[in-house]
Amino acid sequence: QTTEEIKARGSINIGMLVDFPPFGIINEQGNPDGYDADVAKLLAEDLGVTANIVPVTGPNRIPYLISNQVDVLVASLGITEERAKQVAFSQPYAGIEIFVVGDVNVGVDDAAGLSGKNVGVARASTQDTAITEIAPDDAKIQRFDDDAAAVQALISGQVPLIGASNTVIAQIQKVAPGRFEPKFSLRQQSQAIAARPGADEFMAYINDFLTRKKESGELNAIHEKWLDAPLPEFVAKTAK
Amino acid sequence: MIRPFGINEFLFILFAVQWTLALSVVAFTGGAVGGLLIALARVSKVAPLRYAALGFIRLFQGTPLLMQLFLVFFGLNIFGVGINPWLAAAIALTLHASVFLGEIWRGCIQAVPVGQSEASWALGLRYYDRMKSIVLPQAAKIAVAPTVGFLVQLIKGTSLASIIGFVEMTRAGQIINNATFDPFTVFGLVAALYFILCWPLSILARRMERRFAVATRR
Amino acid sequence: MGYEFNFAPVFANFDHLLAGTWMTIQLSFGAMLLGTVVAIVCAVGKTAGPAPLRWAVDTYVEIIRNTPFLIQIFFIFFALPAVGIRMTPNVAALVALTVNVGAYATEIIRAGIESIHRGQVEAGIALGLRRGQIFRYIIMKPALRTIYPALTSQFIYLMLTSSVVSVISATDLAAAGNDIQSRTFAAFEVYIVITAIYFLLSIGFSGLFALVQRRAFNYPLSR
Amino acid sequence: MPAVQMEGVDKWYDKFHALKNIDLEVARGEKIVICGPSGSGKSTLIRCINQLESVQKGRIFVDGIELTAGPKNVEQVRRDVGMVFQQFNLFPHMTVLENCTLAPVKVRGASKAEAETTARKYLERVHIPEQAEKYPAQLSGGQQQRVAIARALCMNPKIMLFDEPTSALDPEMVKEVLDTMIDLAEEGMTMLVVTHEMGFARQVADRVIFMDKGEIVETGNPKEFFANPRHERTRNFLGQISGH
Amino acid sequence: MPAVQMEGVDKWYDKFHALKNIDLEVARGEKIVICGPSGSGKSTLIRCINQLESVQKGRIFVDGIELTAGPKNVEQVRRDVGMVFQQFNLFPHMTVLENCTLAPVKVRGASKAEAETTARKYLERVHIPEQAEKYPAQLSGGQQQRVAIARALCMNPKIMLFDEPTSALDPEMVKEVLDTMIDLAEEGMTMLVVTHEMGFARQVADRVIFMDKGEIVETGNPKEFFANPRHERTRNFLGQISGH
Ligand SMILES: Nc1ncnc2c1ncn2[C@@H]1O[C@H](COP(=O)(O)OP(=O)(O)OP(=O)(O)O)[C@@H](O)[C@H]1O
Ligand SMILES: Nc1ncnc2c1ncn2[C@@H]1O[C@H](COP(=O)(O)OP(=O)(O)OP(=O)(O)O)[C@@H](O)[C@H]1O
Ligand SMILES: [Mg+2]
Ligand SMILES: [Mg+2]
Repeated sequence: QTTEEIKARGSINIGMLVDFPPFGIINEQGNPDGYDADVAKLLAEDLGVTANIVPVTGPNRIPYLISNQVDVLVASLGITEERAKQVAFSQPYAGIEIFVVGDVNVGVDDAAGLSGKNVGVARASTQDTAITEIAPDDAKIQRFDDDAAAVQALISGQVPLIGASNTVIAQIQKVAPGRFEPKFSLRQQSQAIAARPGADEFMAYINDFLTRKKESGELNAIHEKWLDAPLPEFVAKTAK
Repeated sequence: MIRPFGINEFLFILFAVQWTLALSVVAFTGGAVGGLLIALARVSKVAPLRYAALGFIRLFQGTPLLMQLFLVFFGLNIFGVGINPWLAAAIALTLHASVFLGEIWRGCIQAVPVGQSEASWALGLRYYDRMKSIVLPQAAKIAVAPTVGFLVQLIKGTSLASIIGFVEMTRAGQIINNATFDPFTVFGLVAALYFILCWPLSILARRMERRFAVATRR
Repeated sequence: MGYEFNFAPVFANFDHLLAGTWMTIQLSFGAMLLGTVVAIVCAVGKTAGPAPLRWAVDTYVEIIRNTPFLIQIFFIFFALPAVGIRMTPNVAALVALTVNVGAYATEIIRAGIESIHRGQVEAGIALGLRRGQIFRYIIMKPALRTIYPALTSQFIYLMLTSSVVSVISATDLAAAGNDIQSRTFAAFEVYIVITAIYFLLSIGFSGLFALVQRRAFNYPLSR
Repeated sequence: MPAVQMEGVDKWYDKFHALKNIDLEVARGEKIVICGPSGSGKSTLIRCINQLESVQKGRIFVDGIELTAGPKNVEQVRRDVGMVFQQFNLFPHMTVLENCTLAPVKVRGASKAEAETTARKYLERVHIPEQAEKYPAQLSGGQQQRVAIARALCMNPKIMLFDEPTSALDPEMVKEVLDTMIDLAEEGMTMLVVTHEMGFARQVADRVIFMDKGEIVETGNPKEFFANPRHERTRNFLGQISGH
Repeated sequence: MPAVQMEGVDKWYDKFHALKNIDLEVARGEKIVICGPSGSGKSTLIRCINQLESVQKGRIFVDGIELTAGPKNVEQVRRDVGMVFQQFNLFPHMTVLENCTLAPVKVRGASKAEAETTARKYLERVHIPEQAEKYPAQLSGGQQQRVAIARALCMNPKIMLFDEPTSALDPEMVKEVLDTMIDLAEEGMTMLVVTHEMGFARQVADRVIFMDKGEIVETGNPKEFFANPRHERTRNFLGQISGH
């Protein structure tokens, strides 16, 4: 995969989530939208090609990429070591902080407190990886297909705790004010644009693109638009 | 970012019906062709053809449609056969529908009395004319009811195509649910839409079955 | 395309897959037995019950048969807690599968009951047997024999349908596959292996059904 | 006390008037043959005696018990009335022995051993003791019908009803079933038999009843009935039968 | 050259030896009636002549063409051999006329108009020209069987095979079909007829063949065959038929 090929083709296939607000959503007109969508469009514009956005899901986004269905993922993909074996990551373009969230009546304030408890997560998400890593052996991790299902399990009382990002927590607070609270932070998670391994020239281009957009403040503006906050510190700094 | 379930959300799900329908049409068309071939192979005089068809049926009736879709879509791409979701869905759903329709239709062909084939042989009719003019027209009458019945199964089955990126009704519901966190409205609506689509077909199938049962009892 | 198949991570987690397989077997088997019981009760209700019961059975059967299983399981897991019925994911999966197969099997078993010649029932009545006894001793076995092929293929279909229960975090074979896949990213290898396992399961179940048929329905039929 | 007594019985199937004001008394030990054209109500008549059909008017007594008075009596009476059908109606999933022991065990509460002893006794009497372990499908039509007779006898009935017991049989099997019925008649069983086997009627019937259009048109002892039918309709009917 | 010639033909259904060393020569224009008990192989024998059943041993020639030599010959022969079945086997979804024209058009390549003319001619000959536009289900059994005969004749066969053409008919319809067959015989058609209608055999058969257990037991002209059967088995069989 090279920049030249994409330019020659005149369009780029970009995989993004559409069920991960506010990063990826379907807007009222029924089109993909959100932070990721704006970044994707910016990237296409920078390449001088049209953006062809392909909706993907959490569990199948990597298969989409490595089976050539898309050229690149702007899909809120958290950078992890395991994933780095499968795909090539750019420098961070977004970041979230993920927490263990739970019922206000459940007393948990660290990983050890998860012992014997059921914890819901979205399968194959960053939360999944993080909680699997730190949870004691006797914690029971229940994996749902997406964040909405995990949140629904929490709200309907099927699980007392879930792993969720700060953006999801904001939504939980809106749906069920006062019933749930963040218990403790799991980690700050940087998200990156991903391409197939080996496409070094293309990846160099993407990194350069992000550096330019961070410096120009354009990326920050998009972030403000969707998350009502500037790019987090750990994302805003530019890599080489 | 979370928003209430409103008219736009309703319309988004409603419009997704077109993909459910489109997938169903593709699956049914492909399945009709494949099913006919499989049914003919199953009643063939050529033993290897019969066994091949049987093996094919065992394989595709013995594995989940979900896995078939996944393997066709991602698998073929891995082997460098570029394939778009439409083609992948068409292939997987066609295979799925072919084996089920094939078995249904085989039963219908075998329900045509042997005497009909024997009379055709005795008149010197060859395979093509025998099938086209004698056996299939009679089998078709029997086949209508169970075929419509299977169509209901197929329509519901297309919901699995969401795994390869189709935003049909079920997936549309999931997406809207992620934006509204109002699962009962969303999935209630989705269920109602499927019901509206499928129920008339179910009733039609049952009516025809009954009519046929009455017609053959005498 | 240079994708290199690597089955090592799949086999490294094989115990996990086996646990999922065992759960799929339990779910399928449990739903078959419970679903058959539900279906027999509903089929009897529909053929011999009072009008409101017949109506209720009809409604149940029609709703289940005309909506996708995915939606049904979602309701059972997420909506029932609102009315105080809370189940673990695996139990909810079992209930959803039972409710689903129960509706299909109701129609099948009803057809079986109706296929029994009226004279059989009359012979039972003439011998002084009561309604329940007639059903239990005279109708049931020949009816089940008639519809056994339809019923068992519905069961195989049920087993394959159970691959959807992972959406409510039940720990069946498909869920085990998804978990391994999300940890190792060996998506194709995982799917190939679990597809093969499903295939073996359906062959196994078919064999079992054939065995049961030979044992349970071994009486001869007149031509 | 008569074995069966019908007083002014009327029966409708929806609008169709199937039995019209039937009066009939059957003494104990009496053998009655009922004949008549198809659709005349013969089956309906005998099916009313064990309430396979309920009647809308009139009263029916069996062995002094009023059938038409309530469901409790019906249960009681059914145990005492054996019935043999045209189509045998054996239970295909049970062996001959199981066919014969089911009702005694489940209805009379007999032990399995007792019931089997009785069953074997009656199978002997209908001359097929060696078929006890077979399934109905493995027997000829004549053998099946004799099993059906034995099955009814196992309940020790006081009255036996037969609805065209030989008309579904191949000709060579009719005789063996009729012989069994003749044996039974000679032992003094009360019997009502719908049949067109006029040889049988001549040999065993105490009375022959001719029905047409839901009515009992004529009744008499077989001798005068055959030699000298009083009614036009009876004559026509007998003409057809013998020409057959 | 004989119309049909069978030399040392043996046929097995799996293990079951259905035809045993059959030798038979049928001259042109000859009419042969085949009879024998059920299961004796009569149907099997005539079904071999148009290869609805294939044989394992021996040779069969029809009009000089060796059937057993390959599939090409089979196709050729089937056109020249008409067959009428016990169950008529008319095509229920086609009118009488369509039933009669299908094969001439598809197999002989006749034009539709030609085929219809021929069909109407033969329907006339079997005395039902007015039924041409009806469907089989609208006809009586006897009419259906005559359509089946006309359908076969439309292919201009050199030989006609009949497998119990009247045994599925109500008695009052048997005669009309037999009359049609007698007409045909008088016109000189070569015919092999499996039937138990001994009156027909007496009237038209040149030879009567008696089969039992897969063998041709006896063959002779009808007169001596009925008056003077040589074999015990034949005598028994004829006794049963006439007693029937
Ligand atoms: N369940 C039913 N519903 C409506 N009509 C019925 C029913 N059973 C019998 N009939 C009608 O009642 C009349 C008497 O029937 P029944 O069976 O008693 O006649 P039958 O004398 O036994 O005749 P057959 O010799 O044909 O057995 C017939 O006209 C029949 O059509
Ligand atoms: N397809 C078959 N498979 C196995 N056995 C067969 C088959 N067809 C016929 N038979 C057996 O071959 C024997 C001869 O059959 P065939 O039909 O020729 O007898 P038939 O003389 O025509 O008798 P019928 O008078 O009953 O028609 C019978 O015993 C029959 O059971
Ligand atoms: Mg009757
Ligand atoms: Mg025959």
